[in-house]
Amino acid sequence: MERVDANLINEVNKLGKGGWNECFHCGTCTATCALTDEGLIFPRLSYNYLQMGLKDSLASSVEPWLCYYCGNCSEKCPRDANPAETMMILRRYLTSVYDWTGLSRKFYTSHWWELIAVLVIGLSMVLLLGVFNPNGIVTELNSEGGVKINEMFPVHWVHIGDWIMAAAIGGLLISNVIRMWYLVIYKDKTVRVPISAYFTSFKAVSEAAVYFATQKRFSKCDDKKYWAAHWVLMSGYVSLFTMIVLFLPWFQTERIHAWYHPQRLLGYYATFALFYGLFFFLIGRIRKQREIFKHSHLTDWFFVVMLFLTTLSGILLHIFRINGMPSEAYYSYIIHIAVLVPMLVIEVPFSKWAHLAYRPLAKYFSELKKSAPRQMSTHG
Amino acid sequence: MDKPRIGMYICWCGNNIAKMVDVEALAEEMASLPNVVVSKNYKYMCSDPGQDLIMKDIKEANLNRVVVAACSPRIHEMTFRKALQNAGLNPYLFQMANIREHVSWVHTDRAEATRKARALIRAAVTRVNHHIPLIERAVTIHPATLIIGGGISGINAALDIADAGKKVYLVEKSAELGGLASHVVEFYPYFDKGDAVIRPLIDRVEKHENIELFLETEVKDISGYVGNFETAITPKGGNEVKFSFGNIIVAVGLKPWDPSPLENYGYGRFPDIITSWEFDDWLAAGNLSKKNGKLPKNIAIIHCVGSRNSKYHEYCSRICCMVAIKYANQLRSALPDANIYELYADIRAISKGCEELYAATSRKRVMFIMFDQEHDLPEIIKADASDSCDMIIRVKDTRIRKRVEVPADMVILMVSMEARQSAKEVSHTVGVSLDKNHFFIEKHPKLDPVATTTNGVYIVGSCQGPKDLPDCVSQGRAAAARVLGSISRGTAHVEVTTAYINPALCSACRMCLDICPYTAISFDESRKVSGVNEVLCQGCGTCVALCRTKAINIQGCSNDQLMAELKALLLSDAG
Amino acid sequence: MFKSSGAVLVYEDSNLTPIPMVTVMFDNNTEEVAPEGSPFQTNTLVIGGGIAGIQASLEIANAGHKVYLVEKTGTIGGYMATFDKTFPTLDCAACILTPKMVEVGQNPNIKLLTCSEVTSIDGTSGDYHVKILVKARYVNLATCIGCGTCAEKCPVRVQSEFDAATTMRKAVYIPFPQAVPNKYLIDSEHCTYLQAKKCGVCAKVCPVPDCINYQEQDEELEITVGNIIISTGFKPFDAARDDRFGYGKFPNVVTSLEFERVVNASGPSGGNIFLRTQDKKGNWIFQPEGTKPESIAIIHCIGSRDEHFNKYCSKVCCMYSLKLAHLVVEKLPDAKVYEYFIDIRAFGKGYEEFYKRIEQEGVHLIRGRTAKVEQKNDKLVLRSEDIEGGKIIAQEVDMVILAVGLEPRSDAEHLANMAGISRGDDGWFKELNYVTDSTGTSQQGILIAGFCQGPKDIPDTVVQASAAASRVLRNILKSSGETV
Amino acid sequence: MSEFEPKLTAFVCTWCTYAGADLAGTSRIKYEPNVRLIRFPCTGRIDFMFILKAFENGADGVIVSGCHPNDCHYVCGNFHARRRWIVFRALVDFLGFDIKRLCFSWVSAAEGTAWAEIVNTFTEEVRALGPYNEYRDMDGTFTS
Repeated sequence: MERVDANLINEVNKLGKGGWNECFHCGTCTATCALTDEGLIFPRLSYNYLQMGLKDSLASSVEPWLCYYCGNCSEKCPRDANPAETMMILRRYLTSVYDWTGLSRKFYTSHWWELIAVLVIGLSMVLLLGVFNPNGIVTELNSEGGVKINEMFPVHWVHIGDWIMAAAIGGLLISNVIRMWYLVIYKDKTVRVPISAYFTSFKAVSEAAVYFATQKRFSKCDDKKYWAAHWVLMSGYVSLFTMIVLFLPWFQTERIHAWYHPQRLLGYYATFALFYGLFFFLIGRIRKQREIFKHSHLTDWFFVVMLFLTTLSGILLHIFRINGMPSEAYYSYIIHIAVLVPMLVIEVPFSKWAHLAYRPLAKYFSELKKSAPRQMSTHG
Repeated sequence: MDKPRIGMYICWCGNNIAKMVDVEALAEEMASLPNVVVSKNYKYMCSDPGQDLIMKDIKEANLNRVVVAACSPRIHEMTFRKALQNAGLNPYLFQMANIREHVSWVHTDRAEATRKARALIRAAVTRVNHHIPLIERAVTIHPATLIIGGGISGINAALDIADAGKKVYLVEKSAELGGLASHVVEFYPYFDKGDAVIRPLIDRVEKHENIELFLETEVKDISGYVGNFETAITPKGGNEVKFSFGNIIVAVGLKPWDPSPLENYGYGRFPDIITSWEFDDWLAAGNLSKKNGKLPKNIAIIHCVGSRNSKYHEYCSRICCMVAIKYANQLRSALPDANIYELYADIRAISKGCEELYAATSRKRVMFIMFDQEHDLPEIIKADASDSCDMIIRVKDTRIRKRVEVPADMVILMVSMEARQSAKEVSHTVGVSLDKNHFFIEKHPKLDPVATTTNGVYIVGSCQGPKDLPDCVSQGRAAAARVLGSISRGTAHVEVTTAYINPALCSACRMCLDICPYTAISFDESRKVSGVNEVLCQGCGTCVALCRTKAINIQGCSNDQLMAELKALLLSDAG
Repeated sequence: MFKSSGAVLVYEDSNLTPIPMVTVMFDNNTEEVAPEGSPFQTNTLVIGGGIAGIQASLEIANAGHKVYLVEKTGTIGGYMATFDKTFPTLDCAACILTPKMVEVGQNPNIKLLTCSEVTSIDGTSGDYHVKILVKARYVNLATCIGCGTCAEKCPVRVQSEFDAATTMRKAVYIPFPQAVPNKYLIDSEHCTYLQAKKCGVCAKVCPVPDCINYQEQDEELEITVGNIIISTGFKPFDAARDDRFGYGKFPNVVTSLEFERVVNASGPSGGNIFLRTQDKKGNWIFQPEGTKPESIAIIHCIGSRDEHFNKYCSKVCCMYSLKLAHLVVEKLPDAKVYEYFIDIRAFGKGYEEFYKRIEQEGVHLIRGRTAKVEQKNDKLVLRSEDIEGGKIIAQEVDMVILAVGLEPRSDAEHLANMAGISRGDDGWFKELNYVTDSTGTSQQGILIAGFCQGPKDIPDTVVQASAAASRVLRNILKSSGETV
Repeated sequence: MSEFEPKLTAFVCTWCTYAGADLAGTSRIKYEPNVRLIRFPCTGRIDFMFILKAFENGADGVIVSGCHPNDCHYVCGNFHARRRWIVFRALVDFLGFDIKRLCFSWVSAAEGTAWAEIVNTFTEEVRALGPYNEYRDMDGTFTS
């Protein structure tokens, strides 16, 4: 039998300021939410677990990942218990719970840890590209008058670096995902998901995929704007991510393609998408008018700012390259990498961007659980 | 008495009666009955114009009997009697026929309904012929008052009466005044200090010139009737005191229930499980440490212990929720880092300021856990050596539908309130009956909550049902208002329809003496006949039916009146 | 250790302020009820003719002292008169109230001032000078026989306040059949003659000469009294303020007070529970004939226990909701009844038993207050969480009853300023001491009773009214100085 | 008469059954119109002579009803009534009186529905029994 823990609240409190005990369980939030359905009761239930400090129940609940923070529940809450923000904070909490290294928790709870981590990784990138890089600035331009970027930073070397980074990030993320599965499915004694289910329940898989691609659930929230902005941002992010990690040789070229060349179009779209999304959320967070923007955790700012710098430096790099400005290109390249790498390494496995993986998985797991035969849980 | 001249009035009650009963036709028909002088129908007889109509006719057509066919006499008999009185006619020369509750509202066939109405009205008219004027009698009210019970309700009743300059005899069973309230350290929801609130009251009672206080004393029996009661009590270590008084206020309160029967809570088995009232004493003593001297780290407060559960007490004890929430606040400020758990069923934060306190409390790291107080009570077991706590409470939270364990070093049981054993005796002494929970029964649960069916006896405070302090105080003073009212009136009306014994017929069997619930009948040895004390008699008529020689009768409800009514009722609509 | 960190700390983070001890001492005053030398008036003013005002007046009048009972509307009785039944005994409110009202009307010690408002209060305890504005009734109280001919002929139709706007009354009207005084009055705002000098038919048809007088003017009355009892009661929460439940949008979302009239035999549909239907003009109204709802939902805590509206609990809603549920079951045995609550607060004598009884009658009690009501074709859909059942439910019903909370009257502040008494954060009048003197105020000789001091059910209101009366009688007797 | 409609009379106490009948009224519960009530202060007041008189004067059935045990407004009147009732019933039964035409019940002030049911069922029963001429023929007081 699970034991209540009055101190969990204080622990979670460190991840952000939500409402804690105010909730008197009228169920308004759950009924207000457009995303709740049979078997998925949130935010009230998660809130209840948090109040009672039921660690296991929390760890095994996917609900927080299914909330997209439209903020309606917080607006309607008769006790100003702020369930929406509480769900956000629970997402941070779960991220830190899934992460076995404990770094995630460190990043969430201490700004210094995050800052230092960024600086260390960033500087090591600078050293790697700027100091230990055998070939420095190459001044002569190529036939099209573009900068010989690949002679400064040989694409295959960078590509290898990419792969290493990808492997590191992926490894960490996957290990966390496995832990998530362990907590959500394996440890939850109330349901037994048969192995076969994982493969047979294509519906679950496909839905998860669809959700990943479209965040369809988010679009169910009353205000579609957020979904749109979020989707645009995320599409730009993903396409760029795939290009630089998987298809770098095709992306980092010295040839200056015609403007309508897919490489450039894609690049431009992604950049625009990032900027659009960024400014949408940036302005929102500064204005703090809507519920969704009212409470910004430092990590949110970190992420936004770093993504902005990355994008900016990327654009500059592009401009310098095609206008044949070698040294400018050289430095912007270094800065670009020095911001990009720490952002990915920290955000993807340990922080904000982990939800890229957790959200669809949460949906997937919940589907699995639903399909699985229910164990009668008198002493669950 | 001169020949009856009957005025007969049928009420439409708007459409309530008129739509189901042909009032005009009946009015016309009744006009032809013997002795009926006036026969009218009107939209609202109970309205001022309706009553004026009657009064006018009494004067102009010099009526000496009146019948009104309208709603239930239980609603408007008084109204019309007053009207008769205002017109200078004896109010008992009046009879009502109930053609609304008993006819128009319960029947669907207009012809049938009209037929039944005719029968009832004829019966009333026939009966009223036999009515005789009855004299409203009043008794003088002795200005002193007896108050049984020196709790918060009794004290406040006593003070209001005494401050008004009237004598009060305050009898308290225990050794000190204040009752349960004096055990409370602070009152919810504003945390007034208990002493600061109760002490001054007690001091004033003790010093008050108009209050005669008897501690550790019980009232054994009371003789007399409204306005003129009498008792003899023997105060502790003193000799018998006799005194008389005009009104009685019962304020014996309730007592906390002993939760031992609830074995799942292990009260008595575990050292640090205490009842709410014990906890207040701990607070007063300023020491919250466990039996082993250590301060508790985890404190659980369990609501509805013995309340709202058909096995123990079906009713809600009303105060426990807020007291428990108050405790949580006191504990939080006393032990800033203790873990506090409230195991509740519903939070009943009903009184003024309570919901606000509940909200404020929930922001103080107090964990609320909801259980089913009827079907699935928490269970307290001993913790293992490995646990960091002494006890484990196993409870199913109804909001998450999961069983959880709650660690506890100290458990406070919010025990229900129940009637004292003495309630039964007191109820007999003052002649007020108790309900199934042994709460005193009020005259009317809504509009007369402090009076009883026995004239001059009032019940206040929690002895008529669990209450919080403000309500107890208000009730005490509400009764005071009645008492002061009757004292300043100086007299009180007594039952008019009472039994009387025809000495010529009395066979001196004396069976009526034992049967009378009010000991109103006494036997006159010298004349060898029984007689009725008209003040004590409530007119139930049990003796009338019993008397084999038909010596006893009731004025205003005599055999001939009833017989006339019966005959007319059955013969009126022959065929 | 306990004393040191004392429970006083509690106040710091809870925004509840303790009552200064001085009031406690003051409450136990042995000082004179009136300042030295000043004359002590034995007359009493009671403001508000609801059940509290009625009870207080009767207590004092029956003790043989003069009472002025000032009532804003055309009749005494207040909200209780509009209720169908009273919980938990289910006796009909009018049946137990009207005799008391009649008693007030007949009591020679009570000067009843309807259509009247207090305009100023000055003076001190024992000698208050009060100005009262007695509004013109345009119908002579003394001569009106209440025949109703005027109302029959009056062409103007106005929503009836007594029936919570579920029926129409005329511009010349009687609030309700058993009104006290049982006399008609003209609603000057709607009377075409008083507004535009047109019509005047009521005066023509009235059988009593010069009973109806359009020239009648408001009068100002000045009285001196020793004590004042304020029992102005409450006003229901305006359900439209909480837009989630579609009140005012969907015709068959009704407030509890409207429903009280619907189930009442003298209500718009003769006590039959029908859905609102459209009349010829297309207005949604309750009509004598209509379709019976097959399912009815009752939503608790509308405007109560909510940071956006009233933080406090209105105390009576749970019980009256259970009562309404019972009435529905009684009148429509086949209908399904759902109640959506947060906590069931059955606190009083016999209330818990009543709650159990309703449960056994088959009413579906669901823990989890509804979040929104929507209309899908002609059904109402409630979305709510069934907390104990652990599921989200979208319940289709024909009719929704909103158990609206009760709030201080809008003129409470004005009155408080006049009387020089204070109000709490929740807007109710502030009592002298929560525990020992819930009827006293910071002004000696000005007392509060009933709902205007804080939410209360009928018995508690009656008791508090009597308690206030006892203070008045105490003061009077004390001043008269005769003792035993 | 074509269709026989029984004449019933009910002796009820004013505190419980009369109030219960009132409640039946205020709650608009419909029942058979055959019964006419006579109000007594208490069932203890009911002299069973009245019952015989009722039949003598043309009643086809009689209901006696009062407060439930322990609810008597006059403490114990209904207990005396019950005791008398048992004796009376046995006696008239012995005398060949058709006791199916007698109905004794407890109806409290809160039992409007119960009252309606009692009236309906009893009316039905007596309707089935037909007019009680046997009794009336015993003495000549009744003529019709």
